Formats: sequence, structure tokens, C-alpha cells
Amino acid sequence: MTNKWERLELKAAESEAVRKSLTYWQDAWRRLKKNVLSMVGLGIIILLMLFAAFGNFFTEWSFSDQDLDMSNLPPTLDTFDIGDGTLVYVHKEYTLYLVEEDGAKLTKLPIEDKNVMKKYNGYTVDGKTVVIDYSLAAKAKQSGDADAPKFQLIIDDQSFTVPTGQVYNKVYVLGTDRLGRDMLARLIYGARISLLIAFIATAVQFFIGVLYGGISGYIGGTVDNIMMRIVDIIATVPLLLYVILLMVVIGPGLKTICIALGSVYWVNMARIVRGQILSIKEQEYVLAARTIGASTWRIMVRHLIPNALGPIIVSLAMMIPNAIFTEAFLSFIGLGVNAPMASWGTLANDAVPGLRSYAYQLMLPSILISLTVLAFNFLGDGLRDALDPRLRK
Amino acid sequence: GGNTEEPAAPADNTPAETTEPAAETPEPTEAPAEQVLYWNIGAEPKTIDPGLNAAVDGGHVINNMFEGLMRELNGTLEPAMAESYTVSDDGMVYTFTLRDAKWSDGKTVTAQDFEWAWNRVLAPETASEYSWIFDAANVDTFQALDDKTFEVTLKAPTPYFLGLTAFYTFFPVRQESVEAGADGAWAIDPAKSIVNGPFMLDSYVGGDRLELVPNPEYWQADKVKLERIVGVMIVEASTALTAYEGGTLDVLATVPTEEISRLIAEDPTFYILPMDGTYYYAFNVEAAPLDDVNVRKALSLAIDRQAICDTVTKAGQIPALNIVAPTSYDADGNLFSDQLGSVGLQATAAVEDAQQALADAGYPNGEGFPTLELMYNTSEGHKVIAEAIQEMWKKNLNIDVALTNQEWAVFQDTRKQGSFQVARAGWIGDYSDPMTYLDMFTSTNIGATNYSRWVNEDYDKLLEDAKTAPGQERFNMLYDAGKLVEEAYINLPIYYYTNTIMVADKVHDWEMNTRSTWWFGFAYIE
Amino acid sequence: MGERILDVQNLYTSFYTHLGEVQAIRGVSFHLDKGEALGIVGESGSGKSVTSMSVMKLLQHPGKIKSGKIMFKGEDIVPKSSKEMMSIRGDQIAMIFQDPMTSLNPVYTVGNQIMEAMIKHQGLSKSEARKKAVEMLKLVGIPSPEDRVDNYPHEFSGGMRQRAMIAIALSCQPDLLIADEPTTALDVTIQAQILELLKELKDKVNTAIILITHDLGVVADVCSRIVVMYGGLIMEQGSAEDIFYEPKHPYTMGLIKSIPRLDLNERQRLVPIPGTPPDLLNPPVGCPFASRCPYAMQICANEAPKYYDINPGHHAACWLLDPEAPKVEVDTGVKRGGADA
Amino acid sequence: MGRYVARRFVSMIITLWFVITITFFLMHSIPGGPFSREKALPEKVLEALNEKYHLNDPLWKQYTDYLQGVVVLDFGPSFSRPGIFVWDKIQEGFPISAKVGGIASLFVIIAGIPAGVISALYQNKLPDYIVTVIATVGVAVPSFVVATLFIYVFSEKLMLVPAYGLEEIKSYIGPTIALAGFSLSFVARLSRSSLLEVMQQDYIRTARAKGLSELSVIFKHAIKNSLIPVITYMGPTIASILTGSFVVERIFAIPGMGKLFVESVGNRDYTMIMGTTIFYAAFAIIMIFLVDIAYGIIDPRIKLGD
Amino acid sequence: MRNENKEVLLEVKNLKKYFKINKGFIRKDVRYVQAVDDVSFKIYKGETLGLVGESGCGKSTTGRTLIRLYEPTGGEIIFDGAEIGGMSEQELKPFRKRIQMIFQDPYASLNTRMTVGDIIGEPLDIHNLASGEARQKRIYELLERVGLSKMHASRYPHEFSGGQRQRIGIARALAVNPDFIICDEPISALDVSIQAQVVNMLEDLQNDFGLTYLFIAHDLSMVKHISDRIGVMYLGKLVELSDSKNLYEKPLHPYTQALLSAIPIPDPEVTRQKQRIILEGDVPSPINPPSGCRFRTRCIYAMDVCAEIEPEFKEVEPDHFVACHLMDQKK
Ligand SMILES: Nc1ncnc2c1ncn2[C@@H]1O[C@H](COP(=O)(O)OP(=O)(O)OP(=O)(O)O)[C@@H](O)[C@H]1O
Ligand SMILES: Nc1ncnc2c1ncn2[C@@H]1O[C@H](COP(=O)(O)OP(=O)(O)OP(=O)(O)O)[C@@H](O)[C@H]1O
Ligand SMILES: [Mg+2]
Ligand SMILES: [Mg+2]
Repeated sequence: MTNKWERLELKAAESEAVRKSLTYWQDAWRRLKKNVLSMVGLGIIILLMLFAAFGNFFTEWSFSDQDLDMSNLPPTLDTFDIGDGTLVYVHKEYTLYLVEEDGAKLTKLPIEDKNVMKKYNGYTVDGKTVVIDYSLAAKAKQSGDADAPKFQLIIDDQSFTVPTGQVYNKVYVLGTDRLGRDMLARLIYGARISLLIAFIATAVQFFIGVLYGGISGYIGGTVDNIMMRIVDIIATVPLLLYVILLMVVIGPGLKTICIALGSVYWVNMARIVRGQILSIKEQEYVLAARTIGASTWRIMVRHLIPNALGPIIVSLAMMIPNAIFTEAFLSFIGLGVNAPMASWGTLANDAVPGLRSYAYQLMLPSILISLTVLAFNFLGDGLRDALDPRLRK
Repeated sequence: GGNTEEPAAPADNTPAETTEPAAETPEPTEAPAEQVLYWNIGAEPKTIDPGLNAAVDGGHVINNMFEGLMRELNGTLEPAMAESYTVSDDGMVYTFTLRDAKWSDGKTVTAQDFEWAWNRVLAPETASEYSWIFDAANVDTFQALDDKTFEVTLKAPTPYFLGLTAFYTFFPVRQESVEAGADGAWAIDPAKSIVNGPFMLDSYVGGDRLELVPNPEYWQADKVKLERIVGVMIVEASTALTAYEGGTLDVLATVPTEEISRLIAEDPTFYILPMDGTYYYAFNVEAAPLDDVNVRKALSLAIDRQAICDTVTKAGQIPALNIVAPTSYDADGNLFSDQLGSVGLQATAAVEDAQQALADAGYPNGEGFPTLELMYNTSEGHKVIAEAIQEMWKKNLNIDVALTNQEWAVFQDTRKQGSFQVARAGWIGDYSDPMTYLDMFTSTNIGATNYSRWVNEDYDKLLEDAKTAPGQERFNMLYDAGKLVEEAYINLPIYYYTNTIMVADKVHDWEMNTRSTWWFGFAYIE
Repeated sequence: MGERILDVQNLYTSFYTHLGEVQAIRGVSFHLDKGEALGIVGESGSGKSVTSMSVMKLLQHPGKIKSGKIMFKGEDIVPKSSKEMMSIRGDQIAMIFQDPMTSLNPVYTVGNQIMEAMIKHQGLSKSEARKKAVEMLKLVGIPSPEDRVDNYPHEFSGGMRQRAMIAIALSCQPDLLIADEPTTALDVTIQAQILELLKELKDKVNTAIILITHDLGVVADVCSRIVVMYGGLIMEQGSAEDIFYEPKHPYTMGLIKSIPRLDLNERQRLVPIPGTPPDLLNPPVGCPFASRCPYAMQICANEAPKYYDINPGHHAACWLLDPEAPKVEVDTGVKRGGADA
Repeated sequence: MGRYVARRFVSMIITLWFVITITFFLMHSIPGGPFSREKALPEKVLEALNEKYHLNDPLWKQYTDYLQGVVVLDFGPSFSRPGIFVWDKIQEGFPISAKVGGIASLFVIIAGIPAGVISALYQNKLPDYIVTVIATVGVAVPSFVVATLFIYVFSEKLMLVPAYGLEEIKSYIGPTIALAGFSLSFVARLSRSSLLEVMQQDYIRTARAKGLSELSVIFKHAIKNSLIPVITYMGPTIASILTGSFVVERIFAIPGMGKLFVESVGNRDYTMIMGTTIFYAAFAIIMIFLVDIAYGIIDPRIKLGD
Repeated sequence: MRNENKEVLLEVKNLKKYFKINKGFIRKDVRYVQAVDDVSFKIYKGETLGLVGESGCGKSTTGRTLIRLYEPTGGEIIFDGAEIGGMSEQELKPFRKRIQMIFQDPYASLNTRMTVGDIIGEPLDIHNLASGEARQKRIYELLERVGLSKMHASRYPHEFSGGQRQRIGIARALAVNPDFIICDEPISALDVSIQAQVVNMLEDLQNDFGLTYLFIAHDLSMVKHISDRIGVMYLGKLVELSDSKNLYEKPLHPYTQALLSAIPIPDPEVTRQKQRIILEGDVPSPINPPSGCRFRTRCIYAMDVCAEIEPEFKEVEPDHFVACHLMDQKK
């Protein structure tokens, strides 16, 4: 190296390539993508939406198809082999179903000998006499032993109390409800309503609640006082009366539900956002924004709201099930979608009384609701982290 | 007839009151079962003032605290406050002779007490919701002839009048007591409440519980064995059932529908009792296409009532083929409902006839039939039934039905105004007579109970005439009237109500009368 | 003197951001004795604060000490757990943070925040601590400290907050005090007062002080030794006199030249160092100052310079000092004495 | 401060007046009245009732009369329960609801916030996920399901607690869980999120530099700063928990005031609707006021006055 | 050149700013911090007015009140002939472009959720000064102008050192090409070489565009270097205002004299030998400032009259204003 000690020309440090500059949102999205759990959450949400949109291709039933003979059949059937591989299923109500082709065909058998006093039902299956003696139920109950058999199946003097096998209900994959309707079909149609409601509630909270609370907190003083008192009024005037009025004036339907949700659903959010804004509005960067002439709107949208996102996101995710159940309540009052159409909330509501016997009817919608909220929570957590550049993994 | 077994002196029953050392104390060596009955009343009664009450739950309590001229026991009417009575030949004048019964404060129950109580109910300012029942019973005048004689004159012979004297609106109340607390407030105040029935109020906690103790002055006090009735107010049927199964409640009046099939199988203390009431749908005959009788007929024939009772309601309900519940008998002793029969309705769906009727109406196979709106008041139970029927109409008639529901108070208005096509309805008989059902559909009741807005002058006339006709003649008119309703298909009867109750093994001699009211006067625990 | 309290050996600290590794410090070594005051000066962003945070082990989230040792009283604190650090921090090592606005908890009164460490480490009662807090506020020159203890940070002016921070750090009389620009927000009279206080601590209590500042006047006043940093590296290290009168690194010279001096009566243009500091995401292979150095040579851009000892305790990292290097006339910028005083 | 409170008080009164007015007219504009029955009441009786309860006065007069009554805490007699006064009924029910609700509120605070803290401290680690999942279930499973399940499992299957009433201490467990479940989950999530925010702040570093233990850093320096959203949420929530929940009181057969409102709407019991609404509204408004005051205590930078 | 001939850009008349502080919570003990109390001065077009004084004496408050971040408690602010003290935010908007501020605290004044590019670009967006390519170019230009580089545009404030952040703040202020900049200790967080860069830059801008500065600092050497005139504040009051050269050579107010003597000299030998006037006594609180002359509690020349009468702020020499009773005595 001959010129090792040669003078180096000072040149502007232009050489380095300027990285493609990302906006805050692009940047946040990049960060979000790296968060496995929130991607899982997003995946679940997309799957649920696909389920809602295209799920009906997976079941031959419609949400309203009834078969009263097939009511309250669970997704898995405990079967008894009554010989020759003939499987029967004993319904919780002590009636007998013939299970064929490994659960792909179910037939309710006609009772030939019904005796309510002695508590048995007699059938003939494949020429055999089959009797379900459920007088054991009362004894079982008195014994207080939860495992005591509640019935016995007597086939040609042979008696069974323990099922010999279990098959999946392939006719109704997720079982049926009390009118013998396919749970899967009802859940799919329910998803359409419930997810729509979740979306509306989120939108209302975000667009009305956040802005309202933000403006109130930021402007402060008398405006804040008035705006928050309006919130108080909305929050305390009884929703029930208002909803009844809506029902009478506008009539039932999704539109009315949207109006009902839209008019009250943002109140909590407005309060939370206002509280946050109050505590951050005096920060120097807000003052700085004011000195460059940023409008109130801009300060809100660019400075205050992004810095209050944590609680906003939490509220958004946590209020989803609330909205889903509010919809169920509104439907119950007569505001919402009409039976037999049912949302997840309605399905869950309807299943509660039958909890002891048909728990799966409650579990299924509950799991879906929980899954939705969980997905939104994970997505929300990731989003929150991603939107805060200081936190990064 | 009645013996005059005087109630024993109170001191005998209340040894605690005496300061003397209990020399004789016949304490049984083996502690007997505690004579306390835990009973779920359900929702808190709006009032337990006999004159003001208009609801079943209040009726239960009142029935155990007060007693009318007659009382129904084991399905028969027995003289109660009345020792005996006479009826004039034309069946219009009832003369009751009162027995030597006392109020809980020791004063004698007099005919004047009845006169005052009845007048109170009829006075508009009392605003008694059930005052109309005096009209329904055709009561014309009544008066206390002397302390012990009470005379009632009817406008027409009324076979069910006597039964009604066992109904709370006709119970006596004490003027001082009532005036001590306005608007029935006296009734829930143990200090002010004066009663003449087997039990009297010991404590009352609104929304929570009330407790009754035996009324020592009751004329049959010696037969009253319960020492205390704890009436709790649990609204949620499943909570009450849990408490019952856990042994902390002895009597339940309702159980959750979903539990019924399990209880039928498992629990011998579960009872299904008949009830005087019908569950039905009303067709609005003014609303097209229901203005066509064939349409109404088709709809009525196309449903499988049996399936609804078996798979949907499950509480042993009986498929209803006409509107009159099978609880009242005609003068010849025939069950009115059975005798009335039906025009084509079956327990299961008469599909072909239904389709035929629809075709006659101009909608073969449901073609061109507009979407029908079926409205019910908000409730889980009504919803499932509506869903089931909706599907039956769809399947059997190829008709589309939209379900809507409304909050009860709104629904009542809607129904009265006739702004519906098909509306759910139910009727619990007020007294044991077909009249309580048939009376609903007169043209004068449009805007009230005649939701269908059906007008038939013959029908109005038949009912008017029946009010004054005697004996079986009257019932024949009612049969004719019933047929008119049936042929017009203005209602779609679905089922007759039942009571589903639970009473613990250890409780004996309890009563639930045909008006579905509890009576624990002679009940005991063992 | 002489007892070594802190010995930082070949410290590397990086921030692992999503853009990549920001190599904030790349092999920094220095040491400090009891009762000694060490000044760290240098370009903004050169790693002064990161160095001190590393010593406190309070690096912010994506920051990690990559390698090196930090011997505090003969013990390496790098592997210490946060629990062990708890008893050291606040008590034996205290720090005055650079930013007074956000370093004070807005929801507690200033007094409360001063009292905390004393209650924790010295076991004082609340009322004793409060008394002491008032004293401390007075010490750092806050007017009517009895009233001011109950003020919230936002009711303090910038300088007052900084003094409150100083009071917190001094409250437990630590063995080592790291002061990250403690007087930037202070006016000269208060600054003088604080500097007096630091000197007193150093002389009387034998506290060792690391003073980070870019006010060379302050360093000149308090520190006996100075470290000059640039681009995550130490450029030059030596006694105050060495640095001020015998700067050997062109960056040090540039620094001295750019100071406006009151004694230079005519209003004249300041002489800044042109250019921008290097990006520590991908630091230059050679001397980080090369791109701005008026004397830069080819080698400077390609090879990191070694440390050359000028005399004991004074060394600098510059190829100019290499015996092989061509001799160049350098303008050190040093102007001795001549103040108005 | 004094002036702020005074001004706020006036605005609270005005708020309440709005609530009263809106509710009053809303109530009168929905179909059904207190005396509409399945079988219509005889004309004379109806007349007498309307006379008695002044329902045939013009609406504005009923309104002004009612307002006058409210001023002297006279909420009138119940329309559907003859002989019972609204204020008595509220006084009877409220202490019971408040007792259950008070325990539930306390539970929300003492369990919700620590759950949030744990979640934040172990951010994106197992404890955080556990809290998140539990909280999710807590909000996704509504109180009537929780209550029904609780009774089913603990009263019916395990026979550990009585199915109804409040006679035993254990009886409070079920209602507390059912009442608190949603809010508790919400609070846990809210405190997690704002705690994470706060833990990034420089003053947390200062606190650490003082050698405070991690626990006191969190409990002293982080929690207070992170409380704003939590107390914002808690204010109105406590008001609604204390005034009782229809569903929970119904299922656990608690004679509180939660049932009053829903029942009264069903009955169109006008005075009861108004009474419960006013009571709840006043309570909520006061709680919200306290929240605003609490803002000032928690964060001295927040100025609400001027 | 007498100042009369110059065009006044900003005039402050009797400006007051009191802060209400509540001691205790509900207690009615409301007191006021008299942060700025009756201050009047003029700033001429194209000049730099330095403002120095003890920490907490109200410099920042003065600056912030001028730009209407605080509502003035009293007095007038006349900018270019317009009274902006009472304007609504709407009316103020055109002035927002002309008056800018560089904040004292580089940490808190940047929104942590915006990239540096967005922070600097924001004023451009607000006043529709540039968009798209042009905006990007302008941002880069501004970054380089303040000694940062292009690639910093996509980073976030917390990734910068204190000094680097301050430069971001300066770049933001410069973005709108303002007429008047309030520099609230803009360089105290910067290292000296950058200080020099920034000061040179400010001077260049002033020369090129005729900018006017209110330069708040306590680094007296820098203030002296950059300012045409200097005001000295003490406890909410302006005590001396003069031509900078004049002030340093002939400080009249005892406080100014003490201040000047305390300046550290970047020269170990000199500074260690330097004689300082150490002010005795505690700094009084602005909550209840001393009667009469506020400096009297620490003034070595304090006289009886100082406690009674507040000295008038008057011109004792051409363009040299002082508020001190000693001045009357001299005459
Ligand atoms: N949290 C962080 N994430 C990424 N980079 C960081 C972070 N903190 C500091 N840095 C980088 O580390 C380098 C050193 O920063 P440091 O704060 O030590 O500078 P400094 O010498 O203290 O400067 P100043 O005098 O301006 O305070 C800077 O280039 C900065 O950008
Ligand atoms: N928001 C506020 N509330 C109450 N008092 C305040 C507020 N802001 C400032 N003060 C007080 O006003 C006085 C002047 O503060 P200011 O920030 O103007 O000082 P300064 O001259 O800028 O000081 P420094 O040089 O330390 O920044 C101080 O006593 C301070 O405590
Ligand atoms: Mg630093
Ligand atoms: Mg300042």
C-alpha cells in the first residue's frame, strides 16, 4: 500500500444508500408481521370470516331445517351393540336410535311398548326385543352417586348399562338443537350476524367513541364538561326503554340493531379515551404540535390517539363479546334478526337452560365467541406493541 | 252441612305464652319432623290483598291466609266461612249462613264483613282489577241480612257462581285492617294484617320471602299442623330446582322446561297436573290472506300438535283441538271440551286436508301465498313453538312464515289493535265454565280479548242468551257457539296447559285446586 | 487516592433494533479512582449516555452489553442479577439522568421521589427523610425548599427539575456518581453552585464522579481526567491539561476550536466540525472520524487506529500519531489563558 | 377546587334533569301503560286508577308534578304494586345489592389489577397468556352463564354452597364471581396495557437507578401512572355493580334492587322506572365525578377546572 | 445605530403569566406562581434578543406565552402590528407559520410514535408547503441542515441521543421558514461542535432570510456570541436589557454582574483561578416574591429603599435599560 498515508478527500457523506423510508404504518405492519401470536389471531379472525362466508358448503342443512325426531343429538354418540354389529344410541330422554354406517345414518325407532308408570320403553330391533328400563334413574338419583347407571338396556334378557362404543355423529357433525336443527349450520349463520355485530361495535367505538372522547379531553374545560355530561346522559337513560321505542318506531331488523348499538356503544370508550387524553395532552410534543399550527383534529389523530392506543385496543377487543350478547339481548327483545335465524349470542342464551343435559349446545357458541375474542386480543396485543416503536422485540 | 267444632282455646297451642312451669309438657320422646314448609312462591306477588289481587302468585298466598264462603277441597266445594247455604229454585238467590268463625284478632267473621269486602271490590276507587268478575258471575245484589246471613242475588242462574265464592276476589276482609294500610299495604304488614284463613302473616321481606304461621283463631285450627310456612321468592326456576334437589325447598310451582323430561324419568316427586288454560294462536280475520277461512283452516290443520307437546313443550301438555280447556263439565256431567269436539283438527297434522283447504283458497301447494307474519311475545318458550310451527307450515303447506317478537306490554297493545297476522295467545280460565273462553270472541270484545276481530252476530246472540238460560239448555247454546268459533277457524288451538310441580316426599296432604292454587291448610310433614 | 473504584474494560454495547444492530459502544475502556472526577466529552450520539447506562446496567429494552467487563470495587457487575444490582444502585452508584423532564415521575411530588432512596438504603423514617429531602433541595439551590418539596415535577422549571434529579442522586452519598449532563439546563450561577457541590463531594467524601457533558468549561472546572468519545469509541484520554493544552486527536482539537469564548471580544463566526457523525448501524471500518477529519488519510478510512501513548495517562487513537505517518501542521485551536478575570 | 366542585355540581344536576326528562318522555312514548292488561280493565276501574295516579293529567303537568316530587325525594307510589312506595323499595333493595356489589367491586380491584400486573411483567410469556385466556373467557362468557354454571357445579353437584339467598358467607361467592367476571377481566387487560406503556417511561429507569426493588418500582411508580384508564372504567362500573344486576340477582335469588328496573319496565310501572333510573343515574354521575377528582389526585398534571 | 430606526417585529407590553398551584388537594389554598410578572420589551426585525437568567426565573414561560402556549394573565403581545395575545387559535393559524419555537426539552417534545421524517414533515403538511417528492426532499434538506442524515428520517425519536433529538426539534421549527423563532435553550443539549454548527446555521438563516430570534439560554458565552441585545431576567422580572457588548463590558445590575462572573471558562487553569461573585442567600420563591426589588435579598448593595419601592425599569443609557435603585443614586 503505497498511498496509505495519502490525504483523503473530504466528501459529503452521501455515499451511504438511503434505506427506503417507511411510514409509521408500514413500519408497524412490518413489526406486526413478526409477532407470531398476533398473526395467529389474525389468522383465526380470517378463518372465522371464511367460516361465516363459506361454511354452508360444509353442511347439507340450512339453519332452519328441523327434524323433531332428531332433537338434541350430541356430536358423539355413545352406542350399544345389540348384536350383529347393530348399533343403537340411547337418547338422554331414553328413546332409541338406530345408528348405521358408523354414524352416517340415524333413525329414531318407533316405541312399541311405552310404559310411563313402570318407566320403560320397548322396541323391536332386527327382530329382537329391546327394552330401555329407566326406572334406575330415580334410584340413581336417590343414591346420590353420580356414576350410578340411569338406565339399562335389556336385549333378550341380557342387560347393558355401559355403552359399548362411541361413534361420531356424521349426520349432524356438531349435533342438533332441541328442534333437531343442525348446530353446525346454525353456527355458520350465527357467525355472519355475530361477526357483523362485532365489526359494527368496533367501528362505532373507534369512530365515535375515540373521537368523541378525544375531542372532549383535548379541548377540556366547559366543552369537556358538556360533552361528558352528554355521555353521562346517554349512559344512564335506560337502554331498554329506548330500544322498545326503536322497535316500535323503526321496527326490527339489523338496521335497528346498528342504530341501537351505534347510539350507546361508544360511551365507555369515550370515557376511557378522554381520561387518557387528559393525561397526555399537556405533554411537550402536543405543545410542539400546537406551535406549528396543527389543528385540533390533527393533534388528535396524529399525536394524541396514537399515544392512547393501548387502552383503546384493549377496549375494542374486550367489548366484542359484550356486543355479541347485546345483540342477542336485542334480538330477544324483538329488535334483531328473527328466529329461526340465530346469532352466537342467541344460541348461547338459548342453550343455558338445557345446560345440564345438553352442554355441547352451550359450549359450541361459547367456544366460538371466546375464540373470536381471544383472536382479537392477541391481534390487539400485537398491534399495540407494533404501534409503539419503543417496544420492539 | 257443617259441625261446629269450635277451635280450641289459643292457650293450649301456645305453651310458651304461659308463665307456669311446664308441668305436663307432653314432649314426645322422639323429635317429630319439624313442621316447617319451604315453598317457592316464585316472583314476589304484586299484592296479597284479596280484593286487589289479580295474579296467580298472590292467589296462592291469599288462599292460605283467607277463606271465602266456600272452599274447594279434593276437587269438591265445601262450605267454609259459610256453614251452609240455600239456593232459590230459579237458581238466582243464594243465602249463606255463616259459621262461628273468627278473625285472627279474635273477632267474629260476620256477613257484614263480606258485604263490606265485596262492596270495596266493586267501588271504582278501590280500582280492583278483578272487579269485573262480579259481572261475569252475574252478581246482581248482595247484602248482610244479619250478622250470620249473607244473601246474594244473581242476574241469571249461574252454575259456576258457587265455585267463585272460593276465589280470592270474593274473600272477606276486615275493614279496620284494610283501612290501616292503604292500597293493600296492610296485607304485607304483620301488625296490620287480620286474616280468617289457616295461616297468618308472620313476616314479609319484599322480594325475598314471607313467613306464615298458623292462625290460632282459624275455625279448623286443630287440623292445621304446619308450624310455619316459609315462602321464598325465587324467580329463576333452575335455581329453585337446585334448591329443591338440595333439600332446602319442599314445594315448587314451576320447573325449567328443559328439565322436565329428566324429572319425569328420575323424580317421583315431580307431578304434572291439569290446568284450566289453552295455548293458541289468533288469526287476524281482517288481514289478508287470513280473511279467507280456507287459509285459516289450512293453517290450523297443518300442524302436528302431538309433536309439539312431545318434543317441544314436553310437560305432558295435551294437544288442543278446540279452545275450551277440558276442565269444565256441562249440566249433564259431560266434559265440555270433549263434547264440543273439533272440526277436522287432529292431534297430528292433517296434511292432505290442509293442502286441500289451501288450494281451495287459491294457493295450490302454497303458490302465490304471501309471507305470513307470526308474532309472539318475547320468551324462549314461545319462540321454540313458533319456530316449530313455522317449519310445519313450511313443510306441509309450503308457506313462508316470518317470526317476530315483541316485548309483552307492546305485544298486548299490538294484539288488541289487531296490527298482526298471526299472534300467540293463551287463556287461563277465570272460573270453571266454558263461558270464560267463549266470552272472549264476542264482537264487544274486539279491542280486548277478541284479537281475531271476528264478528258474528249469531254468536253474540247465542252467548247473550246463554247468560240467562238455565241448565243444559244453556250448555247447548254454548256448544253451538263453540262450533261457530271452530268453523270460522279464528283460532289455532295448540295445547292445553298443565301445571308442573314438585312436592317433596315428606310433605303430605297438600292441595292444588282446579284453579291451580296451593292450599297447605291441612298439610303436614313426616 | 489511588483505590480503583471502577474499571471498564473493552465494553461493547449494542441495541438490537428491527433495522439491525446499533453498535453504540465498540470497545470502551477507562478507569476511575476514588475521589477522582472523570469527564466524558464528545459528540452528541457518541455513546456517552450509553456508556453510563451500561455501568448502571439500566440499558433500555433492545440494548445489551455484548462483551467486556465493568469492575466496580473489584467485582465485575456485568453478570450480576438485577436483584444484586438493586442494592448497589442508588446506594453505591447513583446517576443523574440527562433528561430531567421525563426522568421524574409526574405523579409524585419531588420530595417524595428524593426521600425514596434514603428510606430504602439508609433506613430513614418518613419524617427524617423528608427533612433530609428539604436539605438536599436547599443544597442544590432550590428556593424555599420547604414549599417546593411538595411540588410536582411539572411545576418545576427545567433547571429545577434537573436540580431535583441531582438531589435524588446525591441523597445517599454514593461512592460513584455518574452525572449525565447535570448542568445543561442550569444557569451559570446555579451551575457554579452545583459544580462546587460536586467538587466538595469529591474532596470531602471521596466520591468518584463521572461527569458527562459537552460544556468543556464545566469539565475544565471539575475534572482531572477527560475521556473524549466519538462514534462509540474513545478518541483520546488524558488529564484535563493534556486535553485542553495538548490535544492530539483532530476531533479533540475541533471540539476546542468550536467553543465561543467570552474573552474573544469580537463577534466572529464559530468554527464547527463539518459533516455528520457516523451511523452506528453500520459503523465505518476505519476511524469513525475519518470522514470529517481535515487530516484524514487513506489508512484512516480502512483501518481503525490503535491507541498511541503520548505520555503516561494520555493516549489517543489517531493514525497521525503513528511514527510512520507524515508530519502535518495541525491547528490545535488551543489558546491559553487570557480571560477577563 | 371549590369552584370546580360547585360548577360540576350544577352540571350534575342539569345532567340528572336531562336524564329524568328524557326517561320520562321515553317511557310515556312507548306502547303499553301500567294498567293495560290482557283482559282490559273495566272502564270505571281504569278511570279510577288514572285518577288516582294522575295519569289523566296532561303529560306536561305529570312531568312538572313529578319533578317537584323528585326535589323532595318523593318518588311516588309504585303503579304495579299497590301500597308500596318506590323510595321504600329502593331503600330496601339497595343495601343488599350494594353489599354484594361492594364485595364484587373490591374483588375486581384486588384481583384485576394484580392480574394485569403479572400479565405485564411477564409480557408475552406464559403467565401473560394464561391471564389473557382467562380474561377472554371472563368477558366472553356472560354472567348468566357463569351464575348458572356456578349453581350447577357448586350447589347441585358438589353441594358446597346454598343455591339461593345470602344467609351464609359462602353464598356471596357465586354472585361475586358472576358480577365481577366481566369487569375483572376488563380491568386486568386494561391495567396490563397501560402498565406496559408506563414501564417504558424514563422515570421507571430513575426509580430503578435508586435501587428500588422491582416490586416497589411497579407498585409505587408504575401502577399509579397506569391507573387512569382503569379508574375511568371502574367509576361507572362500580355504580352499576353496586346498584345490582338483574340477571345475577334473579339467578341467585337476591332481593336487591337490580331486579326492580327490568321488572318495572315490563310492568310499565312508571314511578318505579323513574325512581330506579334516577337513583342509578345519580349514583353513576357521582361516581363519574369522583373519577374526575381521582384523575387530579393520581395525575397532578390533569387540570379539570379552568 | 439607534434602535428607534429599526422596525419592531414584536412588542411585549406588561406581560404577565401566573400559574395557579393548589397546595393540597381539596384545600382552597390556591396560590400563584408569578412566573412572568410585568415584562415589557421589543424585538426588532432581524435581530437576536438573548434572554438569560437564573433557572426558574421565567424565561421559558415568557417564550411560551409569546407563542401562546400559555394564555397570558395580562399584558399585550403585538406581533408585526397585530395583537396576538387575545386571538383565537383560528385567527392565530397564519401566525403559527411565522412564529416557531424550539423546545428546551428534546426528549419530551417529540412524539415517540412518529418517525423523524413525519415529525419534520408535519408542519409542511399543515401549511401545505410541500408534498410527495418535494416534501421528502425538503425533509432530507432540513435533516442535513441540522447535522443529521437522510437515513435518520425513518427512525424514531427514542433511537437518538439527546443532542440528536434537539436537532430534530430545530429542523421541525425551520420547516415552515418562519420569521421569528423562539429558541428555548436550543443548544444546551448539544455538544459543542454541533452547538457551533447550529449557531452558525441560525446565523446563516438570519442573514439569508432576515430571521428574528428570541434566544433563551444560560450559556452566557453562546448568548453573547449570538445576540444583538440581551435581556436579563430575575424572578419573573426583566432587570436589565442592553446591547450585548455593552452588557458584558458594563453590566449595571448587581445580578448581571454576579451572573457574568460565574461563567465557566473552558480552560482548566483559568477557570480554577477565576474569582466568582457567589450569590449569598436563598433564591426567593416566585410564589411570594420579596417586596420591592426582587433581588434585594441577595444583593450586596441592598438598601432600605429596595425593600419598599419596586425599582423602575428604565433607560439609563441609550438602549440600556436597568431596574435598580443604585442607578438613581448614581445620578
Ligand atoms: N434505544 C435505542 N435504540 C437504538 N439506538 C439507540 C438507543 N439509545 C441510544 N441509541 C444510539 O446509541 C448511540 C449513542 O447514544 P447516547 O445516548 O449514548 O449518546 P450521547 O453520547 O449520550 O449523546 P448526547 O450527548 O446527545 O446525549 C446514538 O447513536 C443513538 O442513536
Ligand atoms: N405549569 C406550571 N405550573 C406551575 N408552575 C409553573 C409551571 N410552569 C412553570 N412554573 C413555574 O414558573 C417559574 C418559571 O418557570 P420557567 O419554566 O419559565 O423557568 P425558566 O426560566 O425557563 O427556567 P429554566 O432555565 O430552568 O428552564 C418556575 O418557578 C416554575 O416552577
Ligand atoms: Mg446523552
Ligand atoms: Mg426553561
